[in-house]
Amino acid sequence: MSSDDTPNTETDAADSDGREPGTNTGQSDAPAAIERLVRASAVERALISVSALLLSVAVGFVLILAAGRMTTCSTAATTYFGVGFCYDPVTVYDLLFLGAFGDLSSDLINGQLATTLSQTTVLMFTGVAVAVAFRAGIFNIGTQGQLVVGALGSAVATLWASTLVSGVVGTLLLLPFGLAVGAFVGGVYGAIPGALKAYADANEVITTIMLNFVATAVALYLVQDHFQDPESVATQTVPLPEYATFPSVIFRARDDFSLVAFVVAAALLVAVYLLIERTSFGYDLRTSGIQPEAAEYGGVDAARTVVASMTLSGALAGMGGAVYVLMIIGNFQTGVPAYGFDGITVSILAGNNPLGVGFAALLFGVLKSGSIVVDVGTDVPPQLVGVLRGLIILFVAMPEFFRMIGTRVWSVRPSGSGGQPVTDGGTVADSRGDVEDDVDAESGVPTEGGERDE
Amino acid sequence: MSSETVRGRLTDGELSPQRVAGLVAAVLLAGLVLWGFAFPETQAGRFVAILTDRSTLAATLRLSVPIAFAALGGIFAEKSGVINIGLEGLLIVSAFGGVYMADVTGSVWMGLAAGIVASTLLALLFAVVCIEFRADQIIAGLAIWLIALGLAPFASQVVYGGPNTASVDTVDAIVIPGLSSIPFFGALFSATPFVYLMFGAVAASWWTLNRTSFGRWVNASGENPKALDTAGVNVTRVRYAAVLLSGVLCGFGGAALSLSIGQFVGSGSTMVNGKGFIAIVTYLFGNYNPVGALLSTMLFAGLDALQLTLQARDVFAVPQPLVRTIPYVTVIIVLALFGRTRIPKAAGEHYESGDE
Amino acid sequence: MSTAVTLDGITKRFPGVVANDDVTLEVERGTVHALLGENGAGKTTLMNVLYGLYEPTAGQVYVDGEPREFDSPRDAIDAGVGMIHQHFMLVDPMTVAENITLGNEPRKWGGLAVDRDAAREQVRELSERYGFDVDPDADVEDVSVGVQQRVEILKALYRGADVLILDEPTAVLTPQEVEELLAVLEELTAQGKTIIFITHKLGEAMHAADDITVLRDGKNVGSVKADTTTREELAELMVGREVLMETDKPPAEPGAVSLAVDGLRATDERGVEVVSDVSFDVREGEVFGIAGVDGNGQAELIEAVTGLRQPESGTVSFGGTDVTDWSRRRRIDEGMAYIPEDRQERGLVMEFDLVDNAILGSQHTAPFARGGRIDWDATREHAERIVAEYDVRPPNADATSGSLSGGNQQKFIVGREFERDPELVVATHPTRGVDIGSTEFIHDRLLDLRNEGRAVLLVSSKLDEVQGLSDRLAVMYEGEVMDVVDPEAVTEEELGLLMAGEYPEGYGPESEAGDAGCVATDGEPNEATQPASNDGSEGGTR
Amino acid sequence: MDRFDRRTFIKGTGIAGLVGLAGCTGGPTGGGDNESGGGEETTTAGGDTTSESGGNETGNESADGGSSGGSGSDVNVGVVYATGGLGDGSFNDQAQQGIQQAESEYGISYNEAQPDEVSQFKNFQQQFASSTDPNYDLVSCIGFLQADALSEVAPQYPDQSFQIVDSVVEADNVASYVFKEHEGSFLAGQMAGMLTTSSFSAGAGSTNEEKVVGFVGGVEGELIGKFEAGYKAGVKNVSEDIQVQSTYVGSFNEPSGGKEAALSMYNAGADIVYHAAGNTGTGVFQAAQEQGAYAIGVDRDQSVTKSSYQNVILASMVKRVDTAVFNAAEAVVQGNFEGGSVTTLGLEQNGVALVYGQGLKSDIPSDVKSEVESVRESIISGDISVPSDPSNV
Repeated sequence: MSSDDTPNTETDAADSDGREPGTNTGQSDAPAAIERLVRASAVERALISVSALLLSVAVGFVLILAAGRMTTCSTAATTYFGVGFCYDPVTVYDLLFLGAFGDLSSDLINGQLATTLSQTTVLMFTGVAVAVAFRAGIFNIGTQGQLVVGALGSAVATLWASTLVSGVVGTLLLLPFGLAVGAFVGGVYGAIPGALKAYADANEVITTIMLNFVATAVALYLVQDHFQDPESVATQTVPLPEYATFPSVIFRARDDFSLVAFVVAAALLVAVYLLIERTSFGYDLRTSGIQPEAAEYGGVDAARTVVASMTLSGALAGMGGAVYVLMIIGNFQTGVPAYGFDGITVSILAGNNPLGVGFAALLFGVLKSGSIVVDVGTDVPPQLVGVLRGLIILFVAMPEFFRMIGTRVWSVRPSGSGGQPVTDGGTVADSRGDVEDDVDAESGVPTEGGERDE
Repeated sequence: MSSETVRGRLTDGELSPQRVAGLVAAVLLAGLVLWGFAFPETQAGRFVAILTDRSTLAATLRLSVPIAFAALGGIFAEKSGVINIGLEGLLIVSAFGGVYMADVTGSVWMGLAAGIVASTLLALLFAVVCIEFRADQIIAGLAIWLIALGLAPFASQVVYGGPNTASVDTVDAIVIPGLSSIPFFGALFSATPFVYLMFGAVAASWWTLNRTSFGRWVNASGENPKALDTAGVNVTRVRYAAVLLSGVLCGFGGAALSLSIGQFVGSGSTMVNGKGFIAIVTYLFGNYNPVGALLSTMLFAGLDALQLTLQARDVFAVPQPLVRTIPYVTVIIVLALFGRTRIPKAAGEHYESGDE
Repeated sequence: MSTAVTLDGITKRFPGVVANDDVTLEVERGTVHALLGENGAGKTTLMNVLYGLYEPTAGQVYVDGEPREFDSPRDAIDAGVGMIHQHFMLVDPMTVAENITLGNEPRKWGGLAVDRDAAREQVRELSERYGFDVDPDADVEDVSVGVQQRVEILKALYRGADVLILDEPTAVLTPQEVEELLAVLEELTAQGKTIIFITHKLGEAMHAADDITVLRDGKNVGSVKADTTTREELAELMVGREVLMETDKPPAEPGAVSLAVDGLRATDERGVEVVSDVSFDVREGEVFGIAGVDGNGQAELIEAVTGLRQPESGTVSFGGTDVTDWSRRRRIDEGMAYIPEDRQERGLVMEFDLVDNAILGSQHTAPFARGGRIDWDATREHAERIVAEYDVRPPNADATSGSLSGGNQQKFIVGREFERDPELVVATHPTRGVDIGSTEFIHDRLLDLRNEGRAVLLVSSKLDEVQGLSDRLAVMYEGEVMDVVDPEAVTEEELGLLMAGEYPEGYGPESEAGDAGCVATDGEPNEATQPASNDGSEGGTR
Repeated sequence: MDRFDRRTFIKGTGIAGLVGLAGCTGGPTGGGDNESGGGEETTTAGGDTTSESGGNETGNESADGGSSGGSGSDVNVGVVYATGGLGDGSFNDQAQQGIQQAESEYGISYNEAQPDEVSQFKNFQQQFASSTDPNYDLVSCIGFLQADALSEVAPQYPDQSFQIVDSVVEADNVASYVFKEHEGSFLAGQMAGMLTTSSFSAGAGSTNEEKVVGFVGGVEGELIGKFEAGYKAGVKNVSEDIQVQSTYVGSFNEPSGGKEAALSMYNAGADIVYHAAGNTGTGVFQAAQEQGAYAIGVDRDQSVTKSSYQNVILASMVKRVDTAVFNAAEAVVQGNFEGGSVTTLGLEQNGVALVYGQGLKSDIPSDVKSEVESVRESIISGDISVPSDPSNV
């Protein structure tokens, strides 16, 4: 008799919908070698990010005009189609995107550029922190809390250590020490939700949100009751001596930007990229992020990987906190800016690629810095930048939208299969469901994905 | 996730370590309460006095309103298969929209309506993005939050010149004579209309989910959309309805929040300040059951009310910032002990009926 | 007799694929019509067209002679066409009655509430009319597969279906449940219903159907009467060439015990014991088969053996060492290869390309990794070797595994696992969804490994496969090993009884029909006599 | 740079405004008129400026220098507000009022910036300091959190005049203004202590038998601690038996938390609650109104800025940030700006004061008023020393 189960040279049609066997479908974001980096997926992803940026700028344009009609002013800032508007979007965007770089023609190292770059530096840390967790399939919303405790730990420890050494030697010793302490404290704080997830199935989205609140409150308590600077009305620690903070190279000291820190951050991005793409640990991490069942099959200790990647993520965030302390503010002060939350948006925009984080961080650094220029230079409410940020993320989340547009415009369907999210976090793989049509190609196991791990 | 297979037997067993720990915690709490009853002059006694005070229940109810509404909204969306992590954003826009319209029209109820409209419009955007354009739901939800976080203060800035709005009228409590003077539970009969609306919404949501056809469809859409599709019900339409419903419910919550204060505060993380995220926690706790969500909301809100009172009364000599962490830490502990919830199987997944 | 359904020149194209190519088909009222063909032949697509899930690219559907355009299943249902999918379209947490009435709930109070009493009553009536035995109030996730299938059929009948399409209805049933299903179908046709069922088992088609239509590569290659055709004719129609099945294998030369499982118990995700006191061993140089209907504990047993599931009690020894507490990784490192049954979930990372996938499981070991760093050149070479040697198509190691067809995915996994140079190969459903050429290739390689003196543990629900390849064959039922039998001597009927939990003459815990050196179970099997289990939980009672 | 009239109110102009363009309610007017059609109260710089104020002056005359009264000075002032933003009904609004007063009196121009993070202060300060078009004659930095940033920025721009409110920055070009909030709070405590121990009923509230009063703070810190300390000391000055309940909500932006904190106190027998919690304080007023009890406002005369709570606001501990801002601007206009100076504004300088609420001031018993006045004099004369740290009370 014949075999029951035979040729399957073509999968059931439904299964191959949108897939062109043999071509790269743009699903992989795990280029293993540099030459594989420049592939359809990376290009497509970058295109989507750029399109998202442009689209949100366009929406923002309309929003600025609309707001400009809702308010009143004595003279119109701009006129379109005979209607006067109080706010001129062109001015706003000019100030936002170009203003962030300051007047480069007269001063290459101007203060505004320094602000942009210093914001970028911290965002590189928090962005890559989120990216690492994301790649491991964990949604670390607790970067903010990890940053806060890292910053506090770093400030307190460095302050203590700065009494022991000083001068150039002090700088050489204290900076690595401060960063290490920040990384350690942040790492430990990141390990808590990691362990809760791995060993108690506690949803990390919830625990990290809660831990953010806890971090803020505990930091407030610790500073107020134990590390308060008696000289200051602000709730803050004693300022660090000059030699304990990042030295300004090329840039002016007053601008709170250090090329050293920037280089450290950039190097770290490359290191994390290599770690993820080139090492066994990175392989474990990526695998458990994309497909935990397969990771387990491949001998990955899921629980340990979860804890390890959350620790790493927290450590990176903690280093970000240390850089904030050691480069920007010079001590710990309550009311730490929301770099951690911005890190999430940076990471999403970068498609969770550590190298992409560099570019995304720069964009958000520009937005942060540029919003100050906008606030001073125009009457447009600075919250506009917050709206733009949300829109960018919204559009990045819907690659299918751009594919549709791309399809209409060029009437060529991009090679990617639809619905693949830019991130590796939640998954919306389009093949799901359709696979079920495939006769017998699947076991009886329903191919449900997207299970949130509780 | 991956650890589940291995973990399964630990967490599901009758006497898992977590269950044991939970039991111990419960016993300790019960002991504390008994101790408090027996010795009213001690710290424990004062603690119990606060715990059983009528005003604690009243505060709990008020603090519950925005969270419970958002949680109900989250239940509908997620049960239908669309994880709506943007509840916070929906609360923010409705909080602003409510005050703005109440300010313009002078009517709290018009404000409430406007809050609902604002929230529903934003939910519509979310629905289109997720359902039409197959966006990743988690990211789109975050985006919704971020947009609202910028948009509401932006609008306030345009209209009021600052992130905080003007003050508007609020509504008075509805007091049911007699019943409202019952100790402790009297708080249930002397509350704002929003509290009653909350109870009504919980009941209506429960009924809708468990007793109506639409509820069945929402369930099926989140568990096995294909089953619903093949049964001849349009999954996309059900999901749209559910997400819009989450917008409507969040609209109630956000507007209730701002209208019971009479102002929208848009600086910092706005007056919503994480309530939308707490709502996600509470409906997960409540296992997607509206009543369960209400109870866990009240647990959280109760702890929040408690910590404010504990500070004021100086019960337990703990520094005030640390007292404030009680609700958050409790959530983490409870989650770690009883962490697993059964989420709808198809939640987070895009569903496309047949071919295009 | 009149025609219930006519499909006229149906063509369905997907981007890059023609799933149905000008298929014409007539189904007589009151008959059972089998749609026979191999996987991927386009059977399901054709039926999805008839059910309104797909719109045909060309062609016309007629129901009762009327031309129909179905935009959605709703239209098909309205026209009296119902479909029972292979993977049941049931909502697990809902009850039987809720599932059956889904989308057509009887309502009361002006639509404000579902009339649950009416629903229950209607379902009970319907169930009785067709002689089904289902409890309207049971939760669907608690009833057996056979009952779930009946719920699916009732769902269609509830919607007034006159034409029932069943997609691979027997795939998940025991032989006895299959017989029950066939009786149900007979009852339905007797009451005037028309049945179309999709199958790739020609024996089943001949046994159950009145008419048989064979699809190959999306085309109708022949419609025949069941009582005038032969198996050979059908097989040739299906495959397009003559098929030879027998694999020649030299006699086994069993060596030392490689894998020993002793008194193993394991529970599933819900904490229900699904592997009950299982003991067996696998020797070097033999293929030890495990047969059974899917879902009788094989999956959990294999997970316990391979380190993916912590057993409740009992031991697993490998190469003479107790490895019960070893991690999955350590087992891999010590030479345990594993072809998992769910290749898209476990066996491959779908988003990774084949280079990445080539080291899944050996990402920490030389020569692919040194000092924590992965050597991508060596890995690429390895991937390309597997692709070449195991004929993975397209022959491109940079393709993501998600872009491969199921068969090619399987070939890649098999290649990767065999190339580990393993001591033991645990192979679960190794040829599921694989084309016939690759099936033969995989079978040959399994036997090669055995002949080289490696141990092979083979799990398959395909009887001919386990029977043909195994040197000893254990049959599992409800988490227990019923018996270990000699695959050469046992008949398909006897196997069927064992798989259903009954002992045929000459078999049983005391019998010596199997390999004398092996004790199947060390306890009494439960006295399950009913062919289908109603709940999976009684396996553990002794 | 274009000058806009940013204080604009389209209230009462229609529902359509919410969605934006549809209504086309705003836009350039060409004349700088205000559309203040709605007859409601506004949150604008409504003035309680001086004792004679009491109305709802909209305070949004055109910012066009020269078009309004005053000497038509071409002085430009950049204002960097504290985080929390405008519309807080207290601190920032009070500062804005000062600059608006300078605008109307001297015709100066100003530009505002509302940072939302501590790390932005420095950049904003630099933005203003380095700007040449227009050139800012004064940069007003509102709030103590700006001190660290300013102490770095100021030396970089030695020719730029700065002002800091609520902190001291030692630099030659910075004029520092600090307040003795504890002194003013002491008076608030004195009043509260006297009222809670007597039987008082007016407006929408009344006192009770219990000798309990409350304090609601925003976020713990030294500054808010001064309010708490002074208040507690004032209460204890009346009687040691009076209990002061104190709660920090943990945010300056959470009125629902403020409301619950205050309600918890009212329910425990408190009849007067003083807040130093920014926007959170709105909830305190709300609670007072619901409970038929009283509240004490902060920073500005909140019976004006939050006029809907006029019937429960006994008084406000006014902190004349506006005076500080106005004085600095005035000094610049008049050319006598004094860098490096520290101006301490206590009761003596009228920098802090207890201002009775618009709705209740006539009901507050004169013995209370006179006692408060005599305590005020004792503090000024140094007979009473007011602690500034709550743990010392």
